[in-house]
Amino acid sequence: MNFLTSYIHYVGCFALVLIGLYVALVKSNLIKVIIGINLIDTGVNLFLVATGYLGGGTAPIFSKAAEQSQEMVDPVPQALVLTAIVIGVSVLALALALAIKVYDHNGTLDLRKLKGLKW
Amino acid sequence: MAEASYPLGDRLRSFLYMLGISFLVWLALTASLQAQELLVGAGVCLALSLALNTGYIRLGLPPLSAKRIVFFAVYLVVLLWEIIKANFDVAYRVVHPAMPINPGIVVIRTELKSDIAKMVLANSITLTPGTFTLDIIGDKLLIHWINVKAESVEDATRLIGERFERHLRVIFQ
Amino acid sequence: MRKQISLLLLLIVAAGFALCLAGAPFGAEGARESRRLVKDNVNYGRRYVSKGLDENRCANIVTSVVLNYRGFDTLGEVTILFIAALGLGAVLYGRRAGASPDEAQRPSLILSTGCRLLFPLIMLVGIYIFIHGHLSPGGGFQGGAVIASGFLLICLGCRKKKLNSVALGAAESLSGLAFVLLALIGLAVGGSFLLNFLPTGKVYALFSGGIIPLIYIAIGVKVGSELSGIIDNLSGEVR
Amino acid sequence: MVSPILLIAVPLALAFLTPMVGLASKSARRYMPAIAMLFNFIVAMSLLPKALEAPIIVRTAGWAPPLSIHLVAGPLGLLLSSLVALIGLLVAIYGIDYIREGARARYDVLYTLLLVGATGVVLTGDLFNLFVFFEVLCISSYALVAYRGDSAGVEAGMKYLIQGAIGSSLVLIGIGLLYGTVGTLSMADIASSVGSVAGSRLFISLAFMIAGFGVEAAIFPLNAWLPDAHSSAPSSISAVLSGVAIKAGLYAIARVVYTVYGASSILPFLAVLGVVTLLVGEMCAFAQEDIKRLLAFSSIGQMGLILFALALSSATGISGAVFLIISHGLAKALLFLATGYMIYRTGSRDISSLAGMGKRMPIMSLCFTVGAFSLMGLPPFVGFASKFTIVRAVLGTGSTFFITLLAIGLIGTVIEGAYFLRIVQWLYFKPAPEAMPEQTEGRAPLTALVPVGLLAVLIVTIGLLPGIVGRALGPAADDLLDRAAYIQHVMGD
Repeated sequence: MNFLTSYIHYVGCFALVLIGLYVALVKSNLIKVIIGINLIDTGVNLFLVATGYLGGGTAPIFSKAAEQSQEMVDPVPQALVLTAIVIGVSVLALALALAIKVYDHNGTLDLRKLKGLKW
Repeated sequence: MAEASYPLGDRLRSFLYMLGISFLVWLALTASLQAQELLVGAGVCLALSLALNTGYIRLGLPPLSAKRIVFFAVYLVVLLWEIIKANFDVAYRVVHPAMPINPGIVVIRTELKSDIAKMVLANSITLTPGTFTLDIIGDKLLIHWINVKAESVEDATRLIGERFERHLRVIFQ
Repeated sequence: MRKQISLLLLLIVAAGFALCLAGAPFGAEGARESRRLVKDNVNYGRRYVSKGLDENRCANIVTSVVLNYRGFDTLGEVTILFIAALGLGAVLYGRRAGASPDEAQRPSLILSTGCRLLFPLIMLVGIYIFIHGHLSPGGGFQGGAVIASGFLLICLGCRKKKLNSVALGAAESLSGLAFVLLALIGLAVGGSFLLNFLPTGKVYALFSGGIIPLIYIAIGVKVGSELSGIIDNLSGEVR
Repeated sequence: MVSPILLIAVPLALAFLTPMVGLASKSARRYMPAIAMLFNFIVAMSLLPKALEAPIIVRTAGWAPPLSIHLVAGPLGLLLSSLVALIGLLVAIYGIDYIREGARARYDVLYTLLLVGATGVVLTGDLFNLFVFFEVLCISSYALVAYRGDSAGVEAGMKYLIQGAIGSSLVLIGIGLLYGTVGTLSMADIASSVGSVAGSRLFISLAFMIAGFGVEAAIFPLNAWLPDAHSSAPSSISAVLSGVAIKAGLYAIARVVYTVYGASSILPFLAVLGVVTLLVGEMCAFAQEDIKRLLAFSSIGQMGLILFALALSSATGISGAVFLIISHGLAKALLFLATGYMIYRTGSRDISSLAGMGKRMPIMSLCFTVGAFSLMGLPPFVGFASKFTIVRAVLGTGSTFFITLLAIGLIGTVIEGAYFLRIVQWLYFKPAPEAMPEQTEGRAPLTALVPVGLLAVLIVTIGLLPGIVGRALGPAADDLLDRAAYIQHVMGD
């Protein structure tokens, strides 16, 4: 029980990673596989943000109005996530372009029918 | 795009409109009157308006005058009032056990000429619950109406369009 | 068969996660519980929060980390987006989208007029976001994405318009170059790549943070043009 | 003094500049990758002597190492980045005329960025930065594999992308777990503080990272993408993918295992994996009729051998591994480049279509033979020197475990000899079929002959005088093995 209460956010993002992994490994539609990869990405990004989380912490942005004494969450994972999101978007864009091209060549996105994509 | 074909006066008006609107938006975004913010904002808005000034020409924005601004303010109030009224009307129809609706598509006519005026009219009609503008074709608006009260073009125009259009005519023509 | 193997794999991964999180403290929260944050060098996040404001005069610590302490990552990240845009173009090269823009159904007047009205304002919001990246949440990537959404609106709402791909490519290249050059000036002036060589100004003012806002502007332009290029390539003919 | 960061910054700037150059002159644009790599090669070589004494630490943004991202241009890093630049330069020259169709402008930029990624991977001293450059490398190779846009290429690229993207996510999870545990990302800083952390969490993050980097390094169960990707890409890309890109994955594994974790307990496992990879790769290669697929499978085999040597954990073993990285890089680049024009000439990728090539393309065939013999490990070529070092290292460990593995691994090398000899036989001892369509555009231009010839000359020269690189191998091995020195150099005082 204690495990769940203090780690609930980690459990959530790992569940997302596992769902994504399942989708990417099992589904036979190329677009679904790409969605699966994107789910993994999202899960990992959430996980990174969660590592920097502090109970009651504010966003690491100073401003004249804000209370300066308040504790701030760790800014490093947020910076990492910014990078990771962009990387994820890039991979996604490229994957979709390739999927378009695969469809152009074969007229299908079913992995079972694509000889070059079996593994 | 045939940019050179637009008369200079139109371009200038479009430019000034864009400058004014974007600067107002900038002020709203920054919510500050510091010199640095104003300076950068003015620079950005100027650059944007210089680069994109042909974009507003085809909208058909009318020359600015005090009367138009006042009427526009009045119009906003009218619109708000119509929205509130229509909200209650639709809520009544939804809650009523018999659901007294009579949905259908009607056509209304508008005398407005410029694109922007037609768009404002169409969006005002869409914003009022119960009516929804599907498309504009020439001077006719295709409207989906939750409770069709009149099927002829004239009656529908009177019921749906006229309450907005009489203000818009002053503002945009 | 494939399903069973996949499930087995998932089980292994899940067990790994569970093992990892069980027991000892984890993450910033765990570090706080175990009071390891007291030492400055254990968790760099702590240190950036406590000293970052003085070192870069940049109110947004995340921006400070993204563009200064870990600015080199950001250079790589911008490069990756650049690669994605180029790669997309390379993969789709010579391809024509289904219907040519002329044959496509003309958008409704409401849509096209609204697009024209809103486009400059969307640009303005995007620019606002990346100019204020060092003061408020947001920055070059977010602002760039907003700008690209403006171009997406144009593609959807005014189907006849074609984006000027040469200008987009030029903006992309020049802003990338600007980033590298700004970083290299730091190397030339102070012997360190990405050095914040400009005066950092007063905290909370628009002109503060030294080169940080300048880099963010370059990134904003770059990301905006790259994402727009991606949209352009996906929606039309690729040359 | 020149800063090693220029090795990344300047090619990057040139890559950004390339589209602008293309606007001015289309033909000038083709030379941009070669210019960038020439610059890199000169700079890396000029920095190497200094790095052999002590690693050059480059700070970014003016902060001392653990605070901001830093580069560690040690002997290993600079040696590998000169290799990257050398192969990159030669392949870039080859590519000037070889690439004829497709989005030429994008090819030049992507090609440069792929090599920038590889250079960044071997030079960086920060774990997350390693990941970022790794992604630069991977994403540009996904795009380049599919560059021709034909069905096989696109599907291979898609397959590569799916597996690579999952692998990258695993790496990122590993990094996240590590950051959550130790609160820092600098490799040296992590290395200095992992000692105090419980084992299981470290093991899992290490497992994630090895699995993730292993996809790019084509270690046995994760290598399904490689044969398709390497064989469907344009030959110039196959050359850099085989010669450079997969090595970056291996380097990342080695760096993480040795420097970051100091996990010597996992090494026997890696050695077994290496030998299995070797056997699988060589056996599959033996069965291939398609020359490029054969070369791709042979790369898997060689990667297995390198991994095995890296896992020996002795100075000789690692120098042997680094030496093999160099010799395989040169030889495989040579083979793919030579194959590229042979395929243009015959219009087919079947090994049988190479019959009589020895007469029709004498220089290419000769160079191909040099590369093949080098890979087989025949003296006097460089392959022999590197494989011999590895054998010596295994015998030096005196452990029955490693010697048994080596004995199994030698079977793989024998198979390798068999199939390469078969190709050489086709090249020289089979008569050319009579009515051979003579395709004039298949004639190799000077821009192809020069790089291929240079690679062959290098293979022979280094094979005869292993001392040329031998001087750098010892420090390179120490760079990986000596954690304490690494930490001390980076963290300073």
